[in-house]
Amino acid sequence: MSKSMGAVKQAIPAEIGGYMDVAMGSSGAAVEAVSGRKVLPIVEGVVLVAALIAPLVLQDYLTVFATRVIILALFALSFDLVWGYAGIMSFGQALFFGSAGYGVALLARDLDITNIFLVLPAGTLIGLTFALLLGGFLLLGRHPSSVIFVSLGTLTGSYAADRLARGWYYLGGQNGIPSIAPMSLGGYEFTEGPAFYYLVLGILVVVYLFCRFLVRSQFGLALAGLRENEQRIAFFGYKAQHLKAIIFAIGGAIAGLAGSLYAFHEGFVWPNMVGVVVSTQVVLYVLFGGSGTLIGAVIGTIIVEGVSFWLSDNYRDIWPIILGVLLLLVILFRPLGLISFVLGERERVGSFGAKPRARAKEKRNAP
Amino acid sequence: MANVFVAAFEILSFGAIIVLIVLGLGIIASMMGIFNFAQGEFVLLGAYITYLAYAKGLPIWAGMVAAPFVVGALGFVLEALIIRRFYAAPIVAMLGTYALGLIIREAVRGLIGGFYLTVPEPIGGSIDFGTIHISAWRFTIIVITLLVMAGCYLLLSRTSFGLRMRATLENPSLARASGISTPLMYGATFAFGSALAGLAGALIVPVFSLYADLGLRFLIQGFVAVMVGGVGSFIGPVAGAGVIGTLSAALPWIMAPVVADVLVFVLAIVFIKFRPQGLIAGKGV
Amino acid sequence: PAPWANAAEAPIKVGIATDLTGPIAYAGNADANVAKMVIKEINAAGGLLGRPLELYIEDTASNESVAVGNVRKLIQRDKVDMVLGGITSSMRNAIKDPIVARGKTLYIYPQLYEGKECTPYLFCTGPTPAQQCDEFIPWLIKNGGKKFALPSANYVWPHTLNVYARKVIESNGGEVVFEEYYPLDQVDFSATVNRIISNKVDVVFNTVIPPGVGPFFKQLYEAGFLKNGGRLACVYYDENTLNINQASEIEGLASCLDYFKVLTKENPFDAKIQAAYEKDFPGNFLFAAGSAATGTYRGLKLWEAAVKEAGKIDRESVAAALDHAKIAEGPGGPAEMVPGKRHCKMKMYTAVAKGGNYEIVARSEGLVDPKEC
Amino acid sequence: MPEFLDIKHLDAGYGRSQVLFDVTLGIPWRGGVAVLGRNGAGKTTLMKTIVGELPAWKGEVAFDGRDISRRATQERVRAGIGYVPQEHSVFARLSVRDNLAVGSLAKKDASAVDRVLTIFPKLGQRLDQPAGTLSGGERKMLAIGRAMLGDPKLLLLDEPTEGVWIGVIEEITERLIALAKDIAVIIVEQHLDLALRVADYAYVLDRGRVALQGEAGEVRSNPELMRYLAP
Amino acid sequence: MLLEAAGIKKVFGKLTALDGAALTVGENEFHGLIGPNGSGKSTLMKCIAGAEVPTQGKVSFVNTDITAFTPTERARAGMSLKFQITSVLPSLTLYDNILLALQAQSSLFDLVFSRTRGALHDQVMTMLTQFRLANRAFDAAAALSHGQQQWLEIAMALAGKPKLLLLDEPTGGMSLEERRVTGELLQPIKRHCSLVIVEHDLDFIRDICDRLTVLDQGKVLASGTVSEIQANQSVQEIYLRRA
Ligand SMILES: Nc1ncnc2c1ncn2[C@@H]1O[C@H](COP(=O)(O)OP(=O)(O)OP(=O)(O)O)[C@@H](O)[C@H]1O
Ligand SMILES: Nc1ncnc2c1ncn2[C@@H]1O[C@H](COP(=O)(O)OP(=O)(O)OP(=O)(O)O)[C@@H](O)[C@H]1O
Ligand SMILES: [Mg+2]
Ligand SMILES: [Mg+2]
Repeated sequence: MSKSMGAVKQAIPAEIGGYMDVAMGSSGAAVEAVSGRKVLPIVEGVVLVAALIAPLVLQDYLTVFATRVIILALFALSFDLVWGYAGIMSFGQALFFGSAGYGVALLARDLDITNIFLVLPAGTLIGLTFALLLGGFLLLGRHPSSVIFVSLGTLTGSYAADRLARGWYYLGGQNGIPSIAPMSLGGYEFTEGPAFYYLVLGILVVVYLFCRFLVRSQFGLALAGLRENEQRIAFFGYKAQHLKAIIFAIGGAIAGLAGSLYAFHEGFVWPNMVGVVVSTQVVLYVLFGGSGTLIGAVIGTIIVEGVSFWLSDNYRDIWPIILGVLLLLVILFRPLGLISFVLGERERVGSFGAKPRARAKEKRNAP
Repeated sequence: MANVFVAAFEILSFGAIIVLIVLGLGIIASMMGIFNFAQGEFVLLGAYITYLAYAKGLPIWAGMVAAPFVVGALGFVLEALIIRRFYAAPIVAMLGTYALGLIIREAVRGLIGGFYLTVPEPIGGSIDFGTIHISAWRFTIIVITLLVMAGCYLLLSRTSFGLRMRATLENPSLARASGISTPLMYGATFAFGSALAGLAGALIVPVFSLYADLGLRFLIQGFVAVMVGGVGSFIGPVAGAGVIGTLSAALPWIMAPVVADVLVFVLAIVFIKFRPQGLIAGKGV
Repeated sequence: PAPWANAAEAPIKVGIATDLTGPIAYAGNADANVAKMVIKEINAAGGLLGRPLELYIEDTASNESVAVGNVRKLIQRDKVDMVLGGITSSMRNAIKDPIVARGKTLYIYPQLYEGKECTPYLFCTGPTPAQQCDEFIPWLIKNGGKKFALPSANYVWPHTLNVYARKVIESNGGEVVFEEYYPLDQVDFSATVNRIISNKVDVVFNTVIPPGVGPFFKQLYEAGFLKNGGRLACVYYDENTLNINQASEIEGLASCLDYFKVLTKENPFDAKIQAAYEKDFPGNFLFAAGSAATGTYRGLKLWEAAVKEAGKIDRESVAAALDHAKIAEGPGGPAEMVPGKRHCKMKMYTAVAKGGNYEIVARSEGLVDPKEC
Repeated sequence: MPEFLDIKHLDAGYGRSQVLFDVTLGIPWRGGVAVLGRNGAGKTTLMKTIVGELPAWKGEVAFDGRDISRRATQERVRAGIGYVPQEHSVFARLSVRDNLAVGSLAKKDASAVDRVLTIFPKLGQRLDQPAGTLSGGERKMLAIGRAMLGDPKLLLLDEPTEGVWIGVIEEITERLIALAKDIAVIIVEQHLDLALRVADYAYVLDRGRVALQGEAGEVRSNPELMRYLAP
Repeated sequence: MLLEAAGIKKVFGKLTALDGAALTVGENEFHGLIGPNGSGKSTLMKCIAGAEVPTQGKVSFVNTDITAFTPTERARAGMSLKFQITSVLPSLTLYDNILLALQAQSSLFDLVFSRTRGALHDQVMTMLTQFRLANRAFDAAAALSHGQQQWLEIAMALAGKPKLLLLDEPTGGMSLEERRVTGELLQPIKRHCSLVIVEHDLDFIRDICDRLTVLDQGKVLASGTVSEIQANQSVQEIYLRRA
């Protein structure tokens, strides 16, 4: 274990050794969890339990706030899947989030469709479609596209969408679409509150498990290879670009799902929701929490949102500055995110082979 | 005829402004591999310093001269304290510089109270040719931009500074093994890029007035320009900026501005898709 | 602390949701200051219904999603009896549902805006297009000329305002040479300036907003628009925006608002509130009409009157009283709600920039009708 | 008299894993020294520690009588150590010309570049090509040429002939033999014959420890040697 | 013939790196590719594997014209390349590096539902044991020395069970003894696989190859059995020529 950590460090020039030291210097506990994934499930469990009891202990308005955070966590998950696992820097993830939001808002406004079984699939589909289109354009083609190209491509896409939404009268222009009717199921209306909370928590858990299954499978290994060196794995015979497009589309779909929930929960959509602001925000959540762990995305969202909420209450005039400083500190000293306090690099990357126990035996038997 | 002349001048002058803003961004992106999201705020600082000089009753040009030095020095310090840790991870760098930019921007917003403040130009008024009026200050900007461009080009191509800089970015450990002091090079490059941003801010503040989002306004345009021009050289981003700047000033002459606005970005991204190496492939300076 | 007649009773809670941070923080902070001033004043005079007023201020941060969260704090945690705030229309749109529909609370929107907001329990106390155009445009035609250009930022307010303005221009014998929309942050206007100059436009009725408006006016100036006798007009221009350009670049710019600071010279009540404000809040955040500060003052005072009349604080009763509330004195003069319309009649002033200050050049006869809903 | 490069009881490694254990070796002012050992023995690690890319955990590295173990790499290089790394030995995106220019940054001697080009005429035909697109052998030539341009007093070569054509290896060997008459050369090399032609003295590493050392001829004929080189 | 590359020309700007080079490899044949530095050996390998697109010429593999195939398609047709510059996936473990190579051709469904996982475990470990890397199986690949990485690369190239294995200087940085071992490891694959190998070590080549092709300045100087080549006049000349 310790050897491998050193290795990563060595791959980086000594000058920034300081940076990596911090990055790699995981706590002793994490080092123990070498081959298995021992820490992650604990963290996941703790977060889940906390999420389950939250509405019981929180005041009403905080439950509503928590619902919003859970929806955003779902959104963050979509980004983590794409960036943390496939190495595709989607700086325009809000495009899928927001367009789905607009889509369901229009359904509700113009067609009076608010049935949960119609609007959520519709939102998911919108996210998926947009991601397929944009991903197809950016990711497929003769030459593998560089990370920077994809990041600026998606950023520009979302920037352009934002401006389009602002300029397009049918979408309410700058003002967006207000007063969206609540999501419904038969006669029941999902207004914000505990019911809505448990609904989105349920969705989050299902999607989380789905993502977890996906990234721990051999497909996840292929993604890990992709992230390291796309060209190399193409030479093995992987259809690297297709894999990327697939994961990008899945990410888009999840973002779309989150976007439609968000639209109904907040009751309005507005151009920022497809734009750079929200796109950057989701990147912040994930990097803050720690990318490539799924749970890091959730934790990052909770903490960033929670801290901003608290700061804006207590340091009214200068909270953006404080938030900036906090972000900077975390990025400086925990470039792998808060999760790296408890999680070692090796466990984060994980391994995709045999079960840990078999491995340990292997290690002993090896010459 | 007169109309065409005015149009050409106006379009050119906006192109020059974008070039000026992108110069520093491009140098940092090309030479150091960092897309500096705080670059806009360096521009803002340059503008703010100029404003300060004006508000304190000093001659405006004094502020303009001071701006690049102050911002460059700040860049040097920030590089040593912060940016240095990011070279291995360009994406983390984007976020780190984003946070840095946020801090600077909000601090300046606090300082200027969120207002839009005017700073007069040292050379005001217009140059008149019969019925045609062109802005004297915009003309000055074009001239200074050309001079700065030429200066940068010479610095990077004719001195060993450029070579050291490129070697350092390319392979820092080998650069050290060749006797280059990489920390110094990183610091100097970043400071240089920041100083250019400071200068840009100082020169454009009379045109756009001072406000906290002044730099942010040009940031994405700047990134797109860098990509269109091609990362990896000095010339690339400059060419890209020229194209993007002129295009965004020229398109509104022939179509609805709202459409033109989106079109510029769409065109740019399609262009990059089919010519990923950019207008000028990353060769030489 | 003032001696309360009914000190045992819980205070009445007033919620303010406004942009304390972000690009228009200067306006939001001014609004918050005005609220503090008014509440202090009311409390000093013994509170309302014998109960003290308690102020809850939340930041909307020019970010609708943050705003909704914070507004919910006001409604659900602090359980305020009324919310006043929101500056941009998009902000009003975002927060009105959580306040009025889902939050069942009274909402007062203080900013000048495009009109057409007819949601029950939502009261508007800033000027509407009718109030800003009906007297202003004829004045412009007389003091500028008949050929208008309507360069605009591309969002709802300019679009809606222009529809109204065009109607007034044309019915007064004027002509709109062009009406054009730009992205909100466009900063290069060479094409527009060229159209204005080559079409010999007399009046530029501008709804371009910062950051574009500064470079736009500058480019116009440099192209000789003012020198050739052109007239700039801009209905959101107040004391805050005077500094965007050098005085010479906007010499003669005309604006029409419910209050200008110069009124303090002639109007003792205005002088009083202006002085009170400046005493409590010296510094950058001005008491000005364009940033909703006057609307905030007026809104709170109208609401005070309504509460007094209703004698209760529940939404229904206050709304019923607010429907026809009146105040005899406010910034720029008296104001009264138009019954059933939830908009407010007020006096309007036309002012012209001269050497970096405004001069009042015209004023409405009486209170101008908002003509909404 | 102290050695030119004096390494005493050196421990070094990566992160937490130690690779070198108590390595002691001395390099004379002139002449070649070979470092041998099987894959993973720690040869590259030793080189990196000498040049300062890796910190020494323990022990002492003295160069020209001064302790350099705390100095930054570039300072060591400026003090007269030249290094040809095993991997990533050229600036891939810089042209061949610029690579050579980096090598001669310290001095303004234009003729030095010409001398390198006469040793490796192949490079002369590739001057404007990015070094990353050179063939494997050409890259090695460039790396050696670049290090020589710095006029080092001590030259570290980590497998300089890997992937180099036999004819050129011969050329390089002769150059190195000539060079070793004036300066100190440490060579890590799998071609035993070549290494021992250049070197007068040899060290054999085994799992990070010095297992064998002695005059080149002695080491060559030591029956143990093959055991340490076999995988 | 398993592989036929004919008339391959590759031009980089002003430089013609390959000028009508040709290479044919039969079933179960070990073919050596030799020549001075810069003669175009790696370029030819890349053209065959699809890493470079030849300016002119045709490559056919198992009687199919694959000139227009992408690297992925070529790999799926049964080719596997080890680059001259090692390119393992540094932050993955050795185990995962091999596993990744092993199931490159599984369907998406198989990947997602991991049905192959258990069965592959033994293969991975055998592979690692063969190449003496088993005790490092769960270290990150970046922690290997240069020579060890070479071995890992060879193992990865072999893992996909290719019909044709292309090795570009696999023994770089290995000692004589290590080379011998590598040669021994390669011998058994002859049963199911052909091999093209670029090497500068003639003894090594002689030991394992059936036929040789000699490149010089982008052209084929000679091609034939090992003894034919050894006897060839012009080949001897270039071996005497310097640089
Ligand atoms: N970056 C690294 N992180 C951790 N361990 C490493 C790293 N690099 C090398 N090692 C380990 O250190 C030991 C020595 O490696 P080194 O590169 O010095 O060997 P070497 O003698 O140069 O071998 P070769 O002949 O293969 O180049 C090896 O066991 C290797 O696995
Ligand atoms: N992308 C490229 N651009 C320009 N020239 C190139 C490029 N790639 C290779 N070359 C040149 O083509 C020639 C052939 O290169 P190649 O790598 O095929 O040689 P090689 O026979 O493998 O040599 P070596 O034995 O040194 O590895 C070299 O002179 C090299 O400089
Ligand atoms: Mg080595
Ligand atoms: Mg080669």
